[in-house]
Amino acid sequence: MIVFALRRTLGFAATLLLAALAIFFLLDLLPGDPAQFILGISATPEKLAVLRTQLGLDAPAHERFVGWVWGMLQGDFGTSYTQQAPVAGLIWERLAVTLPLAGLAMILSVLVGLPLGIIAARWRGKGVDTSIMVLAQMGVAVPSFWFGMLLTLLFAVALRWLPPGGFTPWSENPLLALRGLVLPSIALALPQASILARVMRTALVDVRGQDFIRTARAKGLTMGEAIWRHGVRNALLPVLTILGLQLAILITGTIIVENVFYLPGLGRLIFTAIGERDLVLVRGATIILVLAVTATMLLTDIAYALVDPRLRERSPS
Amino acid sequence: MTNLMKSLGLALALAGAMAGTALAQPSEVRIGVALEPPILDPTAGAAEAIDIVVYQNIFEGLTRIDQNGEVQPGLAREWTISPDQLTYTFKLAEGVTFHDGTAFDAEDVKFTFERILAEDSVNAHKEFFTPITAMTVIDPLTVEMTLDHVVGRFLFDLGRGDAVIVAPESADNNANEPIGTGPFAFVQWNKGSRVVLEAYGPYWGEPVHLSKATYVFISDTSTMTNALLAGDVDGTNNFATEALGVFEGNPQYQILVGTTEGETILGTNNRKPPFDNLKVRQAMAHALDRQAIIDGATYGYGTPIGAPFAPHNPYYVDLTGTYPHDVEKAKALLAEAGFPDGFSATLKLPPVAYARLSGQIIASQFAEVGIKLELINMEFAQWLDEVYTNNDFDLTIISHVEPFDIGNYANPDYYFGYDNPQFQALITELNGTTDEARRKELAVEAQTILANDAVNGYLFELAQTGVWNAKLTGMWQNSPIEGLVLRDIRWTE
Amino acid sequence: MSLLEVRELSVRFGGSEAVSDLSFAVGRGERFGIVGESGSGKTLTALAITGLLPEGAEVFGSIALDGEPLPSDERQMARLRGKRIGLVFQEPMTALNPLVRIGEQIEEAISLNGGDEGPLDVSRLLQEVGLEPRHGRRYAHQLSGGQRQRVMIAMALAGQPDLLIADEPTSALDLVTQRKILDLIAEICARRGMTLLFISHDLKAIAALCTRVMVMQKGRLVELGPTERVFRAPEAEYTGKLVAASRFDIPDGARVPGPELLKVEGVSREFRQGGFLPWRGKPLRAVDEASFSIGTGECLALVGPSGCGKTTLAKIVVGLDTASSGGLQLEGTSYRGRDLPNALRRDVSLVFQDPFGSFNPRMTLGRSLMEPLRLASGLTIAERLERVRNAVRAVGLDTGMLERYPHEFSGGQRQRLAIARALVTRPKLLVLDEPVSALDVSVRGEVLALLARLRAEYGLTYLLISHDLDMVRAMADRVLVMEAGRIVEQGSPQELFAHPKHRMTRELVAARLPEIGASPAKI
Amino acid sequence: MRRVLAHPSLAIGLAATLLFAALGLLSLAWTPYPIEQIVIPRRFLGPSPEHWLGTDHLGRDMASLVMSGTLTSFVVAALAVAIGAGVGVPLGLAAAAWGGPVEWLVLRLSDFVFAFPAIVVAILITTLVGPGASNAVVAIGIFNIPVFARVARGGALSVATLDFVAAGRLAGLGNAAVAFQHLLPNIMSLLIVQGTIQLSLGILSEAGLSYVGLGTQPPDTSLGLMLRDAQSLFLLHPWLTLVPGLCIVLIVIALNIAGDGLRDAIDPRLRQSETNVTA
Repeated sequence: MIVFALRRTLGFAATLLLAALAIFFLLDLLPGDPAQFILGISATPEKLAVLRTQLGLDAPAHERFVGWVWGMLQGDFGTSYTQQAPVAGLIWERLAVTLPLAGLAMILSVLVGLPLGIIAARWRGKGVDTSIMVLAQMGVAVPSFWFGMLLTLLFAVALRWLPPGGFTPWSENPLLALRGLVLPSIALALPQASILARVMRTALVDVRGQDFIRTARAKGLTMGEAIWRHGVRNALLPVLTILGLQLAILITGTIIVENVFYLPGLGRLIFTAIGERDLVLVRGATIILVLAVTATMLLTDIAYALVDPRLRERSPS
Repeated sequence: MTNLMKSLGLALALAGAMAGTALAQPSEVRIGVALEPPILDPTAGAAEAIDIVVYQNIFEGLTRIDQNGEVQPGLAREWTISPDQLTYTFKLAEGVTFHDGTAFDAEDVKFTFERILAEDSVNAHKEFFTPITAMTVIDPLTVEMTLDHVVGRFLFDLGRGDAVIVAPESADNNANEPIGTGPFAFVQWNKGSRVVLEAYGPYWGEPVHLSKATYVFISDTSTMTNALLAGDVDGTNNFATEALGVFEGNPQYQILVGTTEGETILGTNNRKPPFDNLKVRQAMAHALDRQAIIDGATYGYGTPIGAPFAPHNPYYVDLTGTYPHDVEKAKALLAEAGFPDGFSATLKLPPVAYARLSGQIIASQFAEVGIKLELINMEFAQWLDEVYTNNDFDLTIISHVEPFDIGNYANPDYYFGYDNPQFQALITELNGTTDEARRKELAVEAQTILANDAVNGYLFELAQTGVWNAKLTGMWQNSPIEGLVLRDIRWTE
Repeated sequence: MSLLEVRELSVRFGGSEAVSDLSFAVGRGERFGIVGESGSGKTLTALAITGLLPEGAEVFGSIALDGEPLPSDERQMARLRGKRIGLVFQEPMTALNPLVRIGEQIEEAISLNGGDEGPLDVSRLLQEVGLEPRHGRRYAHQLSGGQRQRVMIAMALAGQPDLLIADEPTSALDLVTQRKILDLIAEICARRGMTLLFISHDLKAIAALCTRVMVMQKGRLVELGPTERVFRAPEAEYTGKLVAASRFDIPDGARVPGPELLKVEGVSREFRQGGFLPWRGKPLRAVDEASFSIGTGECLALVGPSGCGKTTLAKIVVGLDTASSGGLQLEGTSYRGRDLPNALRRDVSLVFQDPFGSFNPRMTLGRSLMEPLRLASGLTIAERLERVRNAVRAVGLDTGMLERYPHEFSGGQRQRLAIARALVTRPKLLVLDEPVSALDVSVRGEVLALLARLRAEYGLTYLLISHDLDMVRAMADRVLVMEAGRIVEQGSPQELFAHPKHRMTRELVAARLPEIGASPAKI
Repeated sequence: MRRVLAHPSLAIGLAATLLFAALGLLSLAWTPYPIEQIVIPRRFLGPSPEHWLGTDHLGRDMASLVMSGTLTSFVVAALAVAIGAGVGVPLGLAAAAWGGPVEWLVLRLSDFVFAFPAIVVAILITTLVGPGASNAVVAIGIFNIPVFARVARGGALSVATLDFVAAGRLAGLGNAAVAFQHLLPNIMSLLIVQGTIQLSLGILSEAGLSYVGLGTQPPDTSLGLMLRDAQSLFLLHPWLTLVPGLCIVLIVIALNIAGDGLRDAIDPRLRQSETNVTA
């Protein structure tokens, strides 16, 4: 097991390094720079020059890259050009919104998606199965921001049960903060729950045909008992892979929902920071996102190996 | 069909608003604004969003601009100007303290202006204050400034956000923890979400009515609509015109329509052919149908302008008649200029709703006279880089929101590149005189030259369409200066 | 009174009838065999008896156990199945739950069904089927095919069943393991006095194990009676055909081999076991210092249990793999495996074991057969087409097949086409990897006869890989016995079968099932 | 053709998808009104005989906008799938055929692209290539590459162990020839099914990108852009968001149903493709 974990961690580190390189040099290609943005309409060549040196924009690229990576290893992500505040602090504030949002959406999609998938598989071909599958089709097809709008209109504006958006920091009032995340996480969870339901149903239907289920029935179990004792665990393997991927998609995909519910998430931070050419902030936020996603994928792989002994020794793909 | 929908909107709003007001304490207000400021120090950044939060709320200048654009006494209670109009002596208010308790006196004023004029200063309008050659502290409550030449609008410029008085002890971290002398003190800033201010107890001036004010940052129009309807936000100073219909005729809300200093123009690159040819510019002016653009882009809110000057300004003269909408005349002029079957050009648009919408409308209007426009939408930083700094553009649409910025046309390096010595001389004379009658005469002459030269396509003055809770009063109808002054705002019930 | 009584049993899948009104009875303690080719419905009959038919199957007729009809309620049927009937299936690779340790799976069988007759525990069951308690802690993928089949038997025995149904328990195993499993089943049934229902397509296994046999064809009962009588003097013409097909006629005298064609000197092949860290674990030597040579026109057989390295050696000979040490010489040119030059690749070709995997389903047979001709660069298109047509005719098939796709042909036809593809470059050496073991008994004889004819006609040299000694005795001039990568003995088939010297050879010879029709030697 | 009709879901899905595609193509030749024609006085009209689907906030005819919008959405999604498959499939095949370091690199690359936030890439391309549908195509295309690479690799690995591949190598075929002559034809059905899924996701991503202002830019139009423009008028003119919104939902459902039907029609065993897409 250790060799397996070691191999995957090495892959993880390689992906991160690749990401750091790509982010840094790709972002450098962007035309325009933070100095211009800060001075805006009143920019004059001398003022631009002064500001650029102040912000350290004119050092050669490779030097800045090494400085950036070395700083990151010590937890210092540099200071934001436009907001003149430590990038690490800014990102941490925003992560406190994006991660719980992604987490809540994940939990919701599991609590809704998996049971629906199991029910659909249990009554395969019956009415409940087809209706769940049609719902799942709809769930995947609805654009998330449109769905978010409908949710806000119903629950926030008309029924006044939930806030239409905005976010009160956890430190100030955790309950309000949580209430603020309910609608956005539902909007995010809908497509993911639909995918989960379909994958769970397919996995369970396929497992019915496996030989070891027939052996279990031969041992004296009914079909239902055989599936419950042997089938479900095997069916969870493909579901586990999808879960890992979905969490990754959720983390990077919250930007649109953050916009609809005006949540101060990491996605929107990156979006506005790029607009302001605040590249040191964009770099920091993006590498954190990449870190979060690759860490999720690493954990999924390890979890997969824990569940499936076949992966432990054989050199994993 | 639509009135059914409107009543639905109404019903929703009614349900929303009733419950909404009960929650908010009478002395608190939550204001929705579209853009979040990058920093909170108005002396170190040009963005309008900074002044919206801090100007005359947290920070104050020597003078103060009121809602009609007039100069009023600020921290300087009164002042005397020397006969040669080169020396200003200011008597400062007594018992004024900064929010961190430190005292305010002439030294702070001297420090503020030295900081603006310093070598590494990043002040957005340093050039307005370069004429100051000497600052002398006569006593803790009197300070004297001498200029090297007469500046007609000096007192107005002292009232801008860029010239607010800061203390040496707190100046450096005003970006994130602003310390000023204003009626409201800074509480906290949750980046990406909101800024909270509260009334500053020991404020030297008249006390304000509000105990707490929160700015909530919502960039998306539909989300702002929901926030207003749900009572999550009590009002906004500038709401997107296309969605105003939701609040029209709704007793829970009031719509404040006013003017701004935003002259919206079709920026034309005068250096680049064919735009260096006057006939071509005249043809384009004739091709523009201003009223159709206003109806389409801002749903009828906004006043047509014939020259780059704000209609609410006393010096304004209506020159919209110079080149009336006339397709045939436009075609004729194009033919005379050597473009019988028109030409094609690019129209680079910054990411603001009025620009994107009017861009499309102008493209279809120009198409009628044979000018084929290719629309290129770009981000603000990219617009600044390509259009504003490198002048790599044919046409663009932008609104100049700074007060009295007709002087830009006297700067040949400005992005649209207009170089008319006669006009430049006129502007220098205008800046040099303080006599009202003479200034008005010169201003009118300046506007006429620009109108006739059709330097740019003058479209309309951006209107300010605020949507507020009906029970709120004291909000400024117009915005003659960048900012959202909270001083007079209070709940009526 | 018979333990199991089946009357007019029919099984239908949406219209088509897979089993049609089958009636037979199995007495207590009897060993009853069902024989038939694939698709004859024998497995479906077993599944019908135990109520494990796949979804969508309709069952007619009646089945009674100890006189009482099988319960219709699923739960009662499941409990009865677990307690009274033991089941062993064909495919050991997928029959066990991959995520649960073996011991736990057996424990589950015990807790479900055992418990009333004294303390039955996992280790005793494992011992009974010839495994050690430490195997209990392993997972399914850590055991060999034979070991997994033993675990299946242990599970079947957990409930002390009266009836053991074994459906093709050994067809996926190599000869030696096959014989051990059959012996184990026979010994357990005798010791426990259990009734056995043995299903297979291998007549010799049925003859060795069963007292009565039922022959099935396309879902119908063709013949039923005592095994010895049915195989010695079959009444049904179909049974006769099956009996003839499963006996190989021994050829006349061996031919004198021509000059040396292939020489293999000290070839070894090592596989690194350690995962990522190279120094972990000693390398596994799949082939260990193998040396031999083949004369032109000779048919040399490489025999040994699965995993002895014969296939790896074959891959090196044809150039699909490379030796870690040692070298080979083909017609004087030396090479070490993949570095076999293209000019020489024309002279060597390989026929695979599984006919269903040897052709690209998306290519017409014509194109597949043309592929090896890339090596014969000199030929024009017309000449190539002619070569392909000749090869197809040589294997006794009509050239019309070239435009069609592989899935339209039976296993036997595909294996003939595979041989045609191997002939198309007019090779000198033909390596045959288990050429007939995947085919139905009736078809095997034809393919072997074809191979013998081609060898005589074209003077081909064969390197035959197999674990089936009877087939080897019918085909090969000389035999090499391999064990754990090393060649342990060699000689003519007759010598080795008469008096095998090495332990491995003795085991192989002993594992051969007695010929049917001859004296009924029961094991 | 007989096989297609045998699978109802494939028939319905395919028919609906083709209908929408045809609608889009027709917009190239004819639309009830020219798309760019802005007539402010006739805006916000409800559906009427002259304007079947009413008019939008600039007075443009909604029916014409929907037709050309559907075309843009389809073209963007299709090109993005083409990029994804064009680059992803060869990578996947190479990973399966060569294995070892090549496989390792392909996997790391696909991990990396997958982890990169889509929005950052989209913005980067907007500023480099310039905004518009082309930007959306490249941004979504890049994100299809790892999906196709993994699907191709997964499928190819299961085929690579079969004997006819060894036969190919025996005949002297190199890795590349084996990959394209033997592996690729046998995973085509897997790729086609994945293609339909990515096509439907592409249409949704285009809508998302347009919503944040990075997708199609006026004067062209796409369903996503129409949705965004109408968003702020939701309460005043909900009809303006219902039309494009429903179109997107219907097209995506049609594509998904066609995808499922295709999978069952071609190769029932492929149903696992939904799970091994992430092998």
